[in-house]
Amino acid sequence: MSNNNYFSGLFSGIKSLLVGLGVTMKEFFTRKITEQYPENRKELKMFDRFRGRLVMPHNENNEHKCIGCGLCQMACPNGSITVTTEMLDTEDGKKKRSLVKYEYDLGCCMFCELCITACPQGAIEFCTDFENAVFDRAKLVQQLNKPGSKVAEKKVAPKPEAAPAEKKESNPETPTTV
Amino acid sequence: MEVKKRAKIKSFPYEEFKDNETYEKLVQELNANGANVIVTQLDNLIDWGRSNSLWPLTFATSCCGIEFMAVCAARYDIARFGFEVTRNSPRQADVILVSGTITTKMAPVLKRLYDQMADPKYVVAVGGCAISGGPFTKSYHVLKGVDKIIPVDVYVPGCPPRPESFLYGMMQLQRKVKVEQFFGTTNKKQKEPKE
Amino acid sequence: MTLDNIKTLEPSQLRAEMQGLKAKGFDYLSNLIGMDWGEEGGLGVVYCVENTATHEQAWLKTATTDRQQPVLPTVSDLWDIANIYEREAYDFYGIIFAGHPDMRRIFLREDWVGYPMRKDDKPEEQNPLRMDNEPLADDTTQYELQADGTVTTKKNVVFGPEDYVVNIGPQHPSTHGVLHFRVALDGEIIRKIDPVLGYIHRGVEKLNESYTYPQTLALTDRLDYLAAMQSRHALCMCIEKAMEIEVSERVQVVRTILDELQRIDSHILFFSCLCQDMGATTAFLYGFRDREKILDIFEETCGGRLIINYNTIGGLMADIHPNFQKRVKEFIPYMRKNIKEYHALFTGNVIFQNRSKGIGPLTKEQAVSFGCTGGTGRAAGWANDVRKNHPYAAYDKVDFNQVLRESGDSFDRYMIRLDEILESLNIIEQLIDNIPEGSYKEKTKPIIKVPEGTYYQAVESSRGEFGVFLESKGDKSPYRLHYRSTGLPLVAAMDTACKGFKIADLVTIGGTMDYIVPDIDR
Amino acid sequence: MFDFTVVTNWIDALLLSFLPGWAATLVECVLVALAIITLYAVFAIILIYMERKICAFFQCRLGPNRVGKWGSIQVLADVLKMLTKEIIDMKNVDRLLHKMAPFLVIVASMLTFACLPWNKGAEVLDFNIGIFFFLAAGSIGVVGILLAGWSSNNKYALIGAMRSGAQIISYEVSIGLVMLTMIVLTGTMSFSEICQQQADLGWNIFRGHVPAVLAFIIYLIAGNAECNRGPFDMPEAESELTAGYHVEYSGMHFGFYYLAEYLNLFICAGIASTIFLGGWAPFHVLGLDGFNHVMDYIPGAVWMIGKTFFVVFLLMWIRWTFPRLRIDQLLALEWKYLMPMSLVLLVLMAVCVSLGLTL
Repeated sequence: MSNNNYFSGLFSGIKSLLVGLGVTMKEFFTRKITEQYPENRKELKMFDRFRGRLVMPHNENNEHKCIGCGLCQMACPNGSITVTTEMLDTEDGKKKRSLVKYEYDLGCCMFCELCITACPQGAIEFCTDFENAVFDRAKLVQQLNKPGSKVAEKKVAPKPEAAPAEKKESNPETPTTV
Repeated sequence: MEVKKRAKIKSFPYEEFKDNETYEKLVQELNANGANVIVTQLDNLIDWGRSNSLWPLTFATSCCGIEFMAVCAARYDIARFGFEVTRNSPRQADVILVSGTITTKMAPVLKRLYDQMADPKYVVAVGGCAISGGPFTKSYHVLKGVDKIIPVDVYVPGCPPRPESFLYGMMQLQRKVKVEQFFGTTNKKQKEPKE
Repeated sequence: MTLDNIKTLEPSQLRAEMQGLKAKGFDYLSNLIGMDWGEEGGLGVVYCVENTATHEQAWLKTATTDRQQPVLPTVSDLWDIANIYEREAYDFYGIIFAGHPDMRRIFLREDWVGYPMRKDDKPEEQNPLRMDNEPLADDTTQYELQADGTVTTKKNVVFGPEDYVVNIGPQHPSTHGVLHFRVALDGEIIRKIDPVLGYIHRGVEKLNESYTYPQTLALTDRLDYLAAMQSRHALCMCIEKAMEIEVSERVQVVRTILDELQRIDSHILFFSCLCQDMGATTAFLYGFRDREKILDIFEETCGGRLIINYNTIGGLMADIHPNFQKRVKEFIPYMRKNIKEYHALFTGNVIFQNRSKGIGPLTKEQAVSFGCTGGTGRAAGWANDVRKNHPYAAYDKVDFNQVLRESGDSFDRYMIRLDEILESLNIIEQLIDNIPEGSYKEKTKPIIKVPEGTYYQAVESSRGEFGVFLESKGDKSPYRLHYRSTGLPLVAAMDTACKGFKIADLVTIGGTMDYIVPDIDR
Repeated sequence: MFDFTVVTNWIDALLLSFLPGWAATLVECVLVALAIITLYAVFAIILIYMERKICAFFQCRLGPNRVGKWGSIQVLADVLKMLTKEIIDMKNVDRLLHKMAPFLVIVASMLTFACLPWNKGAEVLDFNIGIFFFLAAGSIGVVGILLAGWSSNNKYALIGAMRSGAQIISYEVSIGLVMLTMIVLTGTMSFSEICQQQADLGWNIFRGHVPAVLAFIIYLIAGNAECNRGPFDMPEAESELTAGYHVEYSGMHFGFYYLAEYLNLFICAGIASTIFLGGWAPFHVLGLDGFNHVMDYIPGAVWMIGKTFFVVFLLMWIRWTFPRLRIDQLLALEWKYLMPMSLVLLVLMAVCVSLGLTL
């Protein structure tokens, strides 16, 4: 190494270090970008497309839209959804499927939205709640239909964004593997 | 039975925490034998120290690890809780955040890491993979939940959980640490995994 | 791309044909895919070789019906990368490659029973969870096929008794996940690296065979989570082409923009992690600060930060969010400004320069032979950008440069990534104001069945060529769905790149190679 | 300037009034030891808190702010936790050495800590070869590190310890030479006299002008390397060696290393302020008597601690900006740049002093 190199290398090196120091010093005085959770819980709002956990919306009469067809269960890649149904006799003597229990394992869910796209009724959706940590594994298996709830009687048109256009209005009597 | 100790977390009301039933049960178990006043005070002090100084082990196998990095980074800044001192040596860490899929090949390694940690040690299963195998439950090479090999204190679901969920999970863990007894049974605990 | 002209060869003809192709300039082995065609088709391998000058591809396949001891000739002496690909095929299918110097398992434990990807194998029954420490042999077996058809074996040494072997990984902060290097050291100098993979092998390819097509999509996000958009884009494109679905212009453009955002995201993370590994923690946080902006864009439109779940067969899950264009337009100048900060803080730093220039160089020949695509290959001067060579989506409509460098050392690999961020910003800038109107999703049947055939689609993911190889028998699940990992060749090249350098350089080289372990192990 | 000997003499007289001479000395020793240990712990806690906050601010985030106001008692929580954490006994380690190593490190750092002159008349260890003693005591620390690496029976620890040995021994050369340079200027090795001189004649960094400023910079670099702090944190080098020589230590044993790291930083900065920035000597400007008078009202201890924290801040700024060096570059930096330069400085300073060119 020539002497020239030795000194020019030294000075350019020192200069580069000083430039770096300048950058960090500037940053030292800029406003910090930290968002303070949980202090900001009141203001904190997730993006509405954020997938926090699966819910089944109920209306004020404790009614949901799930007819227990089990398409979501079939669509789920790793079995996070278990739909239990029973056959009931309706007034006009026909058999009708009715939802007993809609179990959803949050600890297994991969948030792929296949269940929601598969649902012909728009009965399930993702909410933006993210505070889900628990102490007990069993608590992650949630029952989505509230106790005593029943399916909404009136045929509700599926919500446009929840059920994609190409899904035909599927027949509730379609036999499923449930 | 009256709950003797109930952890307070700054800026987060007790009632708004999830899974308070399990928590109350846990508190009752820990307080079943009772304790005298001085010991309780000392316990409170030590628990306060421990709960505010949970140094995580840098352990990440997949996607959740990236989110963990995001939690450590400027926007979410886990340092606010005092947890930013991530230790690379299991001997010096207090909590192992199992973030990511644990395969059957990795399982003995994880167990060894857990064994290498000094008591008191805590485990947080982060994300679907660590809780139950998540997206890969049906795979031949994936452990279906780390609670099969090591005891888990807190489960943080998500795939991957967003940074706030991480912080929420850490606060749940803080609550758990805050009710432990140093002068009781739990210091040198050798918790057994389920099954 | 439909592969209707795969050339079928007898195992005995294979070597001559391959040598001929290699001589003709097909110097890049992009795929070597183990296959199980059942009792009749036998166990075999599909090869894809590419000519790096003309970008012409040749597809070949060979098979043997002997399921007890399937032996095929090796090509590991022709292409360096074949070494590790053949070990993968051995691991999953039990195909023995005669003449291969190192026939060990690569992903599964050495005491694993059976070959999980064979259609008749029951991996879970034979392999209960083993909690004892994993055996790691210091020697390996080489199989030779004799003229009379018998197979002889020979022992090769991986590490001798005189080697000072340090295990770096599987739990180590700078391996970027659970990667395990067994490193033979001479003082601080690296003599040999033996990568042990599979600590995050999740059996994605096997899972795919039991999943329906929409379900397989979900797993691509989790392979290389910093190329989630691109991987999923590749699979969607592959299925769409197989089913002859034409997606709208709008979808093409949106996919392109999101792919590029994902690339920026990945490169920022690359920068951050490299800084972290080299001890500049502050630069790490600056990178993450900027990355959050992209994640916000992703989350608002797609609903996920890391696992994005946006592309779907026939289009997109949902239309772009109304704020999307605004946010992206804010991001472009912001990022350009911050790149300058990165350069001032880290690139120019004399310590970094000394630690990266001339460290871990890969020549162009080595890069091609190891199949190191992406930034690593381009740093060595290999123009391997799939976006240029085999354009897809809206890439033929935009004007961008393929960033190339000469020396292929760590510094070049680093600079390539930072320059690509700027290129990606250019691409996005050209497209963001011109998103055409149209439907965001084509109509598809409720149950998706891909017509019988073999298909391949490659995209330029964040760290190289990500390929999807799909063989369908016309069912609703794929018969075989193989992903060309972008990271596996990079890990394979680590030994060559690191030899003679120091342990501290291993961190630099590993960092600049930019591999993601779940993508390697799949 | 307030002379702290007033206090010490008063205590001495008080004790002698009802105790025999040997007992009084004993009590005084205990008192001093307690004071030193308390100060040691307090400064360690302050420094750790300071580092965490400063590093956060450089990194555009907030740092600890949930434990106590502004996170001020965060480190107390850490200490409490560390004290109640299990100390793991391992198989196949050299028990005695393994347990002894952290104590060696902490003893070395306490001995050097005791060398710092806090105020006029408030020096704990003060004798005519003070600097010499400081260098010697400081070198015990490296033994602790080497033993830790050797006894842990861990390859990472061993490599870390080897690096550390090479690094600390090399950098001691320039530290020694730089200190020698300053001794040429001051003509004494006693810390108290060095400080007194600076109070009378002006700070050494001004008196010695060019060679002193350069010596100061070299001292900062070499001192930083002595403390094993970034960008010279090779022995720990998180991303390469997980935690380096203390990879197998847990609980309070690890805590000792952790404390010693920060205290060494403080000591390094403290010595820098003593030798170059005047120690407890206030800032005086020649000719501005009013100003000088006001400066004199600020107690010496405040000056000393203030200067030390200023240097600490400089070192933290450096640490949180630069990437880590590689071991060979580190040694090249020492032997090719710092050592020759400090030799030149030594000669330069000798010439300046003999020709009377100092201010």
